[in-house]
Amino acid sequence: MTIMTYRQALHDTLRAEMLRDDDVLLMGEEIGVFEGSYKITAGLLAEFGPKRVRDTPIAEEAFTGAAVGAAMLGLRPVVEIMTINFSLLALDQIVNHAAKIYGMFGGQSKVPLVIRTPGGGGQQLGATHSQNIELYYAFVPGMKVVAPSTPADAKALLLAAIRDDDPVLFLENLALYNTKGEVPEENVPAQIGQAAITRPGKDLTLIGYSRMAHVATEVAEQLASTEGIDIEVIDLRSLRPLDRDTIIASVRKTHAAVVLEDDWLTYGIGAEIAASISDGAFDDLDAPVRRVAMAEVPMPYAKPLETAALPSRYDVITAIRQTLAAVGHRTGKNSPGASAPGKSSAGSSSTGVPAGVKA
Amino acid sequence: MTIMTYRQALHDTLRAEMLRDDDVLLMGEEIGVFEGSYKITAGLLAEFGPKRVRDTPIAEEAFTGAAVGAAMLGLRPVVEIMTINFSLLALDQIVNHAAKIYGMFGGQSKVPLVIRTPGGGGQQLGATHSQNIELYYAFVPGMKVVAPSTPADAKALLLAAIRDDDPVLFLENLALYNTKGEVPEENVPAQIGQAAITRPGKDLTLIGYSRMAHVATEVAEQLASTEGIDIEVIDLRSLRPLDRDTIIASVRKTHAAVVLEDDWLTYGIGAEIAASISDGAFDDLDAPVRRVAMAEVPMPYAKPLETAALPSRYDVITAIRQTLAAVGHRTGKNSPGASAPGKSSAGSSSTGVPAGVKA
Amino acid sequence: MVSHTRGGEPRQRRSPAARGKSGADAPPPAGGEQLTQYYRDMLLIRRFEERAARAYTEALIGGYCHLNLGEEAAVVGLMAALRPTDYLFTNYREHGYAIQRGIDPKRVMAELYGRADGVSKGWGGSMHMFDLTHRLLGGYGIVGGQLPLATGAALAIDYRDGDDVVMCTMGDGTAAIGAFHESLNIAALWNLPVVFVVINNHLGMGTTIEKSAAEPELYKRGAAYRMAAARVDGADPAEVRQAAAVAVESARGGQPYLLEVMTERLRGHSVVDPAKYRSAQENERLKAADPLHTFAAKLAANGILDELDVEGIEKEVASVVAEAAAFAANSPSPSVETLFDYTYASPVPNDSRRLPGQPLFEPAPLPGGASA
Amino acid sequence: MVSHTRGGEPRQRRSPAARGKSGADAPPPAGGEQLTQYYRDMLLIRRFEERAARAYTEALIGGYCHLNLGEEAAVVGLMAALRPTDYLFTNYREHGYAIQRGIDPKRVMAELYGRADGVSKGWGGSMHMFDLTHRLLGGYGIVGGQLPLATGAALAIDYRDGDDVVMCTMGDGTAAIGAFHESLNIAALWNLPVVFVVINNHLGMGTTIEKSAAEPELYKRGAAYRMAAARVDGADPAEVRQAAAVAVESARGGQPYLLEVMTERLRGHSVVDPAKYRSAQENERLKAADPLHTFAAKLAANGILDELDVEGIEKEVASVVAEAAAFAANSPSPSVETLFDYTYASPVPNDSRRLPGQPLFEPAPLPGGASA
Ligand SMILES: Cc1ncc(C[n+]2csc(CCOP(=O)(O)OP(=O)(O)O)c2C)c(N)n1
Ligand SMILES: Cc1ncc(C[n+]2csc(CCOP(=O)(O)OP(=O)(O)O)c2C)c(N)n1
Ligand SMILES: [Mg+2]
Ligand SMILES: [Mg+2]
Repeated sequence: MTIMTYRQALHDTLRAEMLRDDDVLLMGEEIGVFEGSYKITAGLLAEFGPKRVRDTPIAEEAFTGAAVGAAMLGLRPVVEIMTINFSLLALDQIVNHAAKIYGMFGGQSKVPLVIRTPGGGGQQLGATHSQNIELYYAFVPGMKVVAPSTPADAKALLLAAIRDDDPVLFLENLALYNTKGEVPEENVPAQIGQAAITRPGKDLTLIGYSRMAHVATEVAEQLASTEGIDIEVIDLRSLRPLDRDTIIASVRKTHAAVVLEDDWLTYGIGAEIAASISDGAFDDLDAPVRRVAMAEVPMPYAKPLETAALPSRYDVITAIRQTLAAVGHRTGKNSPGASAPGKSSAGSSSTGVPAGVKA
Repeated sequence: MTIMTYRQALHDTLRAEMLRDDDVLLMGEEIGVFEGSYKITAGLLAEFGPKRVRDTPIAEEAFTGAAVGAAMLGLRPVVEIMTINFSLLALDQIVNHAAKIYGMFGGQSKVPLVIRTPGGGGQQLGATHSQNIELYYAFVPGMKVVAPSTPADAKALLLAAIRDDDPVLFLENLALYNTKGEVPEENVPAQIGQAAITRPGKDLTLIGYSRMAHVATEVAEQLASTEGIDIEVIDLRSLRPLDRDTIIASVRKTHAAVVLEDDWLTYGIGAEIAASISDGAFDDLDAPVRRVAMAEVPMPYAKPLETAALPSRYDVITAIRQTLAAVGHRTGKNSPGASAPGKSSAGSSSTGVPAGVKA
Repeated sequence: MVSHTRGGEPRQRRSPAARGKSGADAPPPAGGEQLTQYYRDMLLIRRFEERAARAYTEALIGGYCHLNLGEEAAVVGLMAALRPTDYLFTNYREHGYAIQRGIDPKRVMAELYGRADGVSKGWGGSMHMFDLTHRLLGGYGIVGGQLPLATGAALAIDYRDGDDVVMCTMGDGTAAIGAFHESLNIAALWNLPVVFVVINNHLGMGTTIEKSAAEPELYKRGAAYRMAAARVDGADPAEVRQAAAVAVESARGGQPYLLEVMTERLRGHSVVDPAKYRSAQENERLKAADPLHTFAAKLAANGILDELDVEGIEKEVASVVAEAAAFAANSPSPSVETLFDYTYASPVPNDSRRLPGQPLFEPAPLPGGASA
Repeated sequence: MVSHTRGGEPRQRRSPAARGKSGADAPPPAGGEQLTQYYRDMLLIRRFEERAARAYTEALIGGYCHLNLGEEAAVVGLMAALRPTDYLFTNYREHGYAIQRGIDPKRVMAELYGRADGVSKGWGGSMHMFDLTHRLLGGYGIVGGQLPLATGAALAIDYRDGDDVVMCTMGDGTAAIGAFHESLNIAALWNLPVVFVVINNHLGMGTTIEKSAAEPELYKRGAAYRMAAARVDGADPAEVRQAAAVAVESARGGQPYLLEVMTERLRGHSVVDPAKYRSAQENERLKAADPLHTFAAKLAANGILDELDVEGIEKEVASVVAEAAAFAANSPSPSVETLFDYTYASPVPNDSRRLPGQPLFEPAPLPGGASA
């Protein structure tokens, strides 16, 4: 184990895979001479040369599509799209081509492609540069989408993505690049399609991915020490496929769930998580699944507005408190740790409060 | 009232608005000389000339973006994108520009733009031409997304979209163009952002939009006559904004819901509907919200495979039966019309069946 | 006739060893036998497409169906310029290309019928034919979608110092889309072994080239990328082959190439398009210009082909097409069990294999075990 | 010096009445006063940008911040060629353009600070300045995003037979993106009154033009659309203005135009880029070529500007910039109450106005009314 940043873990893993396999090459804007907008590829042009580290023109559609074509002939390109916002320009090549080619031709051609791209927000980059649109990829059969929240997962999932024979959208996050954590020496790929319980607990299931999985762990630790609330934290890690079993098993134990996401609430990633929980754990939920997400506006530049629009730790804690209170209100128990055997209808539907009132 | 097809209603409404307002112009591929891939614009080039009915080159990004720029200067362009699959090529201009310009510049420039485009499936068009990706627009603050299922709504919502000062994605459907219905003579725009209860009922709420709202009504009528099941049907009509109040009020009455969609289930439009119901009507639901959607595969060309991948009336009926059975199983009542006052925990969480098992 | 524009010097000239004989000139003019073969190939495409059109009206073929009628000489000449190991990326109008690459017409027709023996196992249909052994790397239905892919395939060849070439065909309307610009720029910038071929039938669906291109002489756009380019008449397969051979050898030498082939689309955009937007006189002109007849006449005039030969070839071709249709009709539909087999190449846990009628989770069993 | 390529004849020539005097030649060379004004304008941009860079290090400005340092002559010359009623679409490197369009530097600086008095009320920041009265129709952060918009604005002008012109500026790296091709083709095809200007500082971020364009002489790409085009040295505002005037009048006459302006970027791509990829010698060359100094020297040599004038102008400009910074610092931040005010122009029911911490639905009140 060594302690390193998320950025370092990505850099070292790219390098290790390029050393391991000559078919791995990097393509993207400013990844060579400029060493990457966020310096993930620093030094790799010097080490591997322009054939394997390709600075591309500003042409997201064609260089991403070219990576798809190269993958069809057996190369294993790792494309960097500078931020996920720009990936909209390559979406046709990703959704209509990379994700379709294996199935559309009856399984005759694999597309071993990785697209690395950071999401984010909170950097005052304004409306077009602060979006989290991983949904656009997680929605598409044929795509695989992973979203590591720690340096260790950044390494393990990048190894898995590069060695996978399908197109993988590898979601990074601007706010995570400088975060540190332990990373194993060995190159052991993670299993794509599986979530991880990063903190076991019994009072409530807190679910996140990418930056929000990070926030989830912090908040859980804080509430455990300050208020003795015992939260189980799930890091989704893989958005497609989605590991519903791990989520449902947890909620069947805790009877309550809060979902955290950095994208917009309506139709966001959390909608599927909440819908799945409300279905699979229907008889075990003691309170509605709560979602914490961005305000649904074009992100303003001004700091106070941007801050107000982004989910904060305080928002997460509020959501947890209100959810536990709702549990207590249905189970009669008031200790935050209360876990009733199941739903009691006591004073529920009989309280004739009109639903659907916006806060 | 006159009986006409969905196609005719669109055509007549475009014509009426062009006669009413000189600022309305049409842009798109093959809408003039070719009279439109699906003939919605037949005859309009002859009547209004090439200045107001513009055949564009095959350049979705630039002609859609040009419509955005023209709208910034006060024109009211109505763009036709031949099918929603091709809109991926224009997504940057729609999501990063049309939907952002009003907010990003502090409310200084309106974008009165309509983008008409059909979704579909079931035409054996294969993996890249059979997608339903309205989600990509419904997810975005700044966009408005409407999805009429009847000729009357096609007219009323198109009137509203053209007269609205925001970018509106107007979702049509290949399978609806030839469907007929009554259409009022008067040009009365609908209210964007509101769902409609197209059939009142008390046993279960069946929710759909576009083609699936059509299917919902048919199935409801059938089950009413054959089995005396009294289903309330909601046609969403507007995907963004989403009218949660109407949905929740209905489910609080029926205590059960089934959501129909032509897109993929995981992260699809139905996920938000199911999540919202499970939250807002938490204490009133007597069974999990069931979703009926496409199989999650790249759509195959071969008819038997395509048919298997698409939701059928039979699938909808199965989902309704199983949901009503689940209601009976929780409320103890077995008549399909049973509507218990609320959740009873009787034999619910105590039935220790492991959840999360995939069918 | 062929008009030319010169490309710039390749920035990084490949060693002939690595790239094979570079910048070769056109091959020697084709002899009588070869010309007869071209005619046979053109006729096969003609009759195959006519049969496909009939099958469509009989509802044996579904979806969109675009035919090569009128473009037979272009298809035959272009394919004749490729080595078997060269790659082809094309669009949805690709039946003739598939056959010319050497794929059995039976499997092409079976794909149109959506059967298990089709080139794409029935998953692709008319627009999406693919065959790795014959190096047809796909027909694509998204206009311009094949250009970045072809560019990337050329990159892979270059990356491995191979000496194969990628040919990427497209229609004239496709020259207006962004991917055209992005792809040609990258191909020229990186000296990739790719030939971009515009099949200019001067129509999109109903939109003329004059209404879709500010510079309707499309080969001239090569200059925007210092890419060598030429325009050739697509009515004569030998001429097309000569021009294509120059383009292919240029690409093999590390100089990508833009070739514009002038053709005519004899019918509508797809089998369901009556092409009302064409005048009777325009249709007259088309009949007169039918390359199948003009080429046959040319061969007859040169004493290469007589009435009898033509009849013989007709018979041959007729039986090939009949066999193809029979084979397709008797091939089974792909089994519904295979529906979830082609979502991912690398198996992955939690992949959805749910049919529309199935629940996301098994419903909890009813008390007393009555089943829902 | 200026190099030219000719465009094709406009397909539909506009009546001079409708479009104003068309295809006019360059205006008479600028006189001493005007040249002095150009210098003053250039210096204002220089000092304004330097102040912005400082404010960024003081964390008064956030996000990305791209400066016009080194491009002052190009900015001044281009803006001098526009009528007040002409429109400008530009990219994220637009502070100087905003000032030259006549927007008070105070409001430009306030936008950089993210304050309510900013040109975009603090919602846009450095990359997204907009002002309708001065017809700055936006700085855009998505590379190439402004091209289709500008084309559409020109379409609207043409639709109404107006005689205004749209100018659309972009960087050299932007010429590689698909929207460039699609937009120029449509503009030329429809004879729209738009001038596309490439500010060629021969760098994307760190990628040179030779590595991003197969035809690095970008103005030559106009030929791919039969669009008139020219390249001009961007170090002299008068030269730039002359070339721009020709381009603008051509567009006014219904012939869109592609103008390439050769410039230098004196610092990194944005304020946080140390530009390590540049050699010391390259930096030397840049210092020597600084247009502010070369232009000042030229004016001095021609006896138009002396030491004293320069000092005077420095003082003027310094106080304008100081006032701008002071104004920005004292302007209030936009109120959080306005967060939901700019999602839609037409109010609509069920629009989400929920803050991240708020529930989707009011939680049911607790028994005994204790609140959650
Ligand atoms: C991106 C995209 N836009 C639109 C279409 C619909 N479409 C299919 S073929 C076609 C015309 C193409 O014309 P051309 O490139 O000349 O090829 P041709 O059909 O003449 O061979 C159009 C507009 C599409 N398939 N993809
Ligand atoms: C579509 C898109 N891709 C990438 C970026 C990131 N990016 C911002 S500026 C830039 C370089 C642009 O270079 P150029 O066009 O020469 O303009 P300059 O900055 O030199 O003025 C890049 C790659 C972006 N903003 N948008
Ligand atoms: Mg064509
Ligand atoms: Mg530049």
